Amino acid sequence: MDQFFFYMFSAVILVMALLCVTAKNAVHSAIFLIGTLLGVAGLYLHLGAEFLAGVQVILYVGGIMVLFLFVIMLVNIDQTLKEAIFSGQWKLGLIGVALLGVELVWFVAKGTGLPEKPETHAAAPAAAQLGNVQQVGDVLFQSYLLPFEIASILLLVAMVGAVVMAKKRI
Amino acid sequence: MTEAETVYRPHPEDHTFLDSNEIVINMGPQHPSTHGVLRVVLRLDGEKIIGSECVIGYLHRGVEKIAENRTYVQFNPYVDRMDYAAAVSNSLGYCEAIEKIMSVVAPPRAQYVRVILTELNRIASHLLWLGTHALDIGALTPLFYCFREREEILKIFENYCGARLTTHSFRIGGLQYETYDGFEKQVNVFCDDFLHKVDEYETLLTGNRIWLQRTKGIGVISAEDCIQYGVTGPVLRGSGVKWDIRKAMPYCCYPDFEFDIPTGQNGDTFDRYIVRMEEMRQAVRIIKQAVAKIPDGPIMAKIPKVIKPPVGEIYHSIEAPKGELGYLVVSDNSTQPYRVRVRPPSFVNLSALDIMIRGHLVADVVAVIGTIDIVLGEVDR
Amino acid sequence: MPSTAQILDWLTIAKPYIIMGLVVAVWPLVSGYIVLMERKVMADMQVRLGPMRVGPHGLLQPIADALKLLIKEDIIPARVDKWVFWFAPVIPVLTALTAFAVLPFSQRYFVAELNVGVIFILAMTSIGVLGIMLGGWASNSSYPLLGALRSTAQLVSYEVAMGFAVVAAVMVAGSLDMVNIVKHQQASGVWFIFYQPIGFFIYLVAAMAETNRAPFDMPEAESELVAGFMTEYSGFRWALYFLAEYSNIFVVCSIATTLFFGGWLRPFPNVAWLNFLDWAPAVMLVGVGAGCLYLAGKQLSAANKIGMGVLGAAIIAVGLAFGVPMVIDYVSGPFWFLFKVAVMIYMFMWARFTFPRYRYDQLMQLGWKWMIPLGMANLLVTGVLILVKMQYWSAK
Amino acid sequence: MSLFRKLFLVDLIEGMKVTFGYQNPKYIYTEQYPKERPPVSERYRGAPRLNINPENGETLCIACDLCALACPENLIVVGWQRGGPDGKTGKKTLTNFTYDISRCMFCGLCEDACPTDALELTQDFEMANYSREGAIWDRQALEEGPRPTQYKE
Repeated sequence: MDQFFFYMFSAVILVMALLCVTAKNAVHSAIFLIGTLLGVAGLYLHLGAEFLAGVQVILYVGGIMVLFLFVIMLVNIDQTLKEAIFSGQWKLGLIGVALLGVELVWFVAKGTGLPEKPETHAAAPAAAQLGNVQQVGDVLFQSYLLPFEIASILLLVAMVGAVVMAKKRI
Repeated sequence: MTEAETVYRPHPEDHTFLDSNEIVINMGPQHPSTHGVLRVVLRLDGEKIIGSECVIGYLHRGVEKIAENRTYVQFNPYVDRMDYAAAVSNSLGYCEAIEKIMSVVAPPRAQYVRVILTELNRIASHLLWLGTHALDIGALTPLFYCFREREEILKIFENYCGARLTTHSFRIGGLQYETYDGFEKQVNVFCDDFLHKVDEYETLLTGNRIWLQRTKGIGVISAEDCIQYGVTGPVLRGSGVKWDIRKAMPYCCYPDFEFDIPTGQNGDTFDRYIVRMEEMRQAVRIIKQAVAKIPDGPIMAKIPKVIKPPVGEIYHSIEAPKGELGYLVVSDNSTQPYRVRVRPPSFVNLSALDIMIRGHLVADVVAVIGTIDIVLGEVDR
Repeated sequence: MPSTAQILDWLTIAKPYIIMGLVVAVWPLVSGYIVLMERKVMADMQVRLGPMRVGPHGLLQPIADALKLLIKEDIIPARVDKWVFWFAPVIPVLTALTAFAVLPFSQRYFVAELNVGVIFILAMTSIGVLGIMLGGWASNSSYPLLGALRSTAQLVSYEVAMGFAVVAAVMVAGSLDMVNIVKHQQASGVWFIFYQPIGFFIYLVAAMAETNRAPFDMPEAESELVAGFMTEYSGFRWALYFLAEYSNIFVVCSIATTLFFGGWLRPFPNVAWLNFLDWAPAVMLVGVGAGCLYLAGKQLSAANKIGMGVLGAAIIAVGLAFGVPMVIDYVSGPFWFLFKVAVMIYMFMWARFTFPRYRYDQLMQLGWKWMIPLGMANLLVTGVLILVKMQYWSAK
Repeated sequence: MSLFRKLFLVDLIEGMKVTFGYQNPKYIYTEQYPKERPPVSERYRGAPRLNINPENGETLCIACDLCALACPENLIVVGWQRGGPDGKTGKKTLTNFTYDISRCMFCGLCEDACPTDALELTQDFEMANYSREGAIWDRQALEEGPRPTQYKE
């Protein structure tokens, strides 16, 4: 059952991602990107990280993608449909991807097998009792407090910058 | 393709990849809040209005041309159908214009009944305006309260002359119908009830913060602009000009009554709203005085069976609920007018729409259209 | 032959699925009746009668409406984006129904007890807006596009305020689990609205905005944008949007009930001398049934008289059944939950029929300049108070 | 607006009080039209009717054509012939009378013009018809008046 869900979500993510880059219509691209993000959220759920899954959906799908669509919807679609979506080097890119794929397959086939499951699972029952949210909170506000604050300042700077760039007169 | 479309269609070369600046939308002729078949071509930046143009004529019936092919008496029912929300006022203006050209004066009793009905009609017209205006701004309920009161007025009309909307209540030279039994009582009962109802509307709207936000500072037009555009009626008074034809150029028996002319200061939607609300109260005041003083006597002046006014032309205007309603009648001493030209208040007021909505949002367009109080039957004629 | 224990075992496993199936099967009908309720409330406030023709007192109107919408011609306008146009209405219905999974109708009846239930619901409602946006965009028409743009901006700004309000309540409870939140209220003996009046106010406003209800119904403001994002939709797809809207209303009202009004608990659950309130469901239902019988006498036709009479009798019978002490325990939870939700929905309608509509930019201002700062302040004060309380208790 | 009103949403609550109060069923103003026909006033100008003398069953119309002349829409056609039924008297007699209610605006001018009270706009207001031809009433229809299908539950 676990395996089934894992492969299902993976397939969804891969197919959606592929469609996202190949779709000509920008809005369709965005829809497929949403599909990808939902697939990732599904994977989180499958891993037992409900909180992360919920936040993933709220932030990425409900927030960021909605804003994406907000902008894209105003774009003149007729024009974009006429333009080529891939630049001239797409053949080169394809060759690169093919090489990478061969390499991966080779490593999987010839390698010494997948890494052992990490031993952190021993701590899992205790964590489960605490609940996901507490875990995330503990990690975020104790172990990684400084990076967290730095990240938030970074976001603030980015936001101020965007406002300054967009507004002629504040 | 009409002119408006050619004017506001963006140039094809302006269509760049990320052209998200301008949208042209057609508001109307089938838009729910253009009060009929008005079409406004709006040029939008996001939701902000950069320009607008009214396209009218969807309800054109050639009323003025019809007048040239009807006798004076026969044309009377047609004027009801211009501003169908205020048919009685239209009829009053037309009848008085013809009486003026014939040098006939309606008897006093007829004049008093005319004033009562016209002021009732003013209330009915303002109620229709209030209901739809509130509906445009999103208040669903006042419409039904307004229509309930309007219904009472229409019942009075129905009792008096047998029709509710396009009443054909007055005739050249006076009245066709004598008042019915209990006319005064019914009018008085309505007036007493109605003042409480106006307070109720004000509770629902005037104090409401959303209403204030939606109307204050919206669709501002200065007194100078009003005069430049020829705007009349509550829109003009909302901008602070104390101009009311009932006082400025009295007609009928209006000099007999005491009433105030409410005015606003800022010329925004809220002021026009307040002016109309106060006008309803003043109308009640006039009606009460008229009912108290109504004289006995004949209701029809002595006029010939076949009306053939002497050669000449006359302009007579009255204060209709929406503004100055004028009739220019040219007579060539035949049974049919040579030319009738109507100055409809809605049409003239509508011309100021563009300067009132520029820079506002789409939501304000409906508020402003509502506050001008147009009736498309009158705009297009 | 399986033993009784086995059957019970199966039932426990099957219970969530049964509830889920029930919700999905019955919900469209229930939302139809919410529409009828809205129309009747609207009519009452507007001195009208409302639907009266189909069935006794217009009670079969939702069914007639649903049938009409189902058999209507399916119009897909030319030059729309067919696929997006086709599936856009499905998204909000899907998400709204998914959100039902974590609603605790009582301590017994819920589909899933998720430890991040609140987050889950917020996530689902935030996906729902995509349906509105995509539907508006796919219509390839100006008014729907404007409606879609408005709804996006509206959602993004009110989601934040709503989040703050919800988080404040969650902080008091110390759990994101819907069931636990109610249990916590039971333990403390007070509904959270008394702890969080400002939080509730913010939540109420944000919820109205989030579900596109007047005075915040920008995306479909019929006097401005014709029908907003739904302008080009008709028939069954249009019905789906409506289903989604009313489902969303139910969901947000359920959250409010759970977070602020003690979910399935009766008023003052811990006050013993108010135990007679346990009989309230029975009394209320009998009252409603009596009302139906009274109305039956006023119906104009015989068929309607009989129909109304039967309905009244049935409601009275159910009410009497609710009075049996053994049954009370099972039904009082769902009854109080649904009752509170109904009162909340009534509040929504009441506001809709009283207030004018905000303008789009004023809505944004209200959201960003008032609701969000207020929510943050509320959160701060709540946090400080909780800290103080924890210090006080630990010192003791 | 004072701070108190603003802070405690007094303006909004006052409005809500008004709408709440109106939920009392006694304020309901609508009529259930086909079930209950609304009364119309005595002077109501509705469907036209050609009156007949109740004593001898003859029409009151003297075929003077005044109504047709008065009508702004020219929708009345009066058919007449010289001489009575016996063809000997010199009186005008009515042969046919058509009235096109699809064009009528119910202004009442014909009624005013009629010297004998033969043509009258009555209180009937149910004049719907399935065809345009059905809206042109001949003498028989005018004398009998409209016969709408009554609403039945």
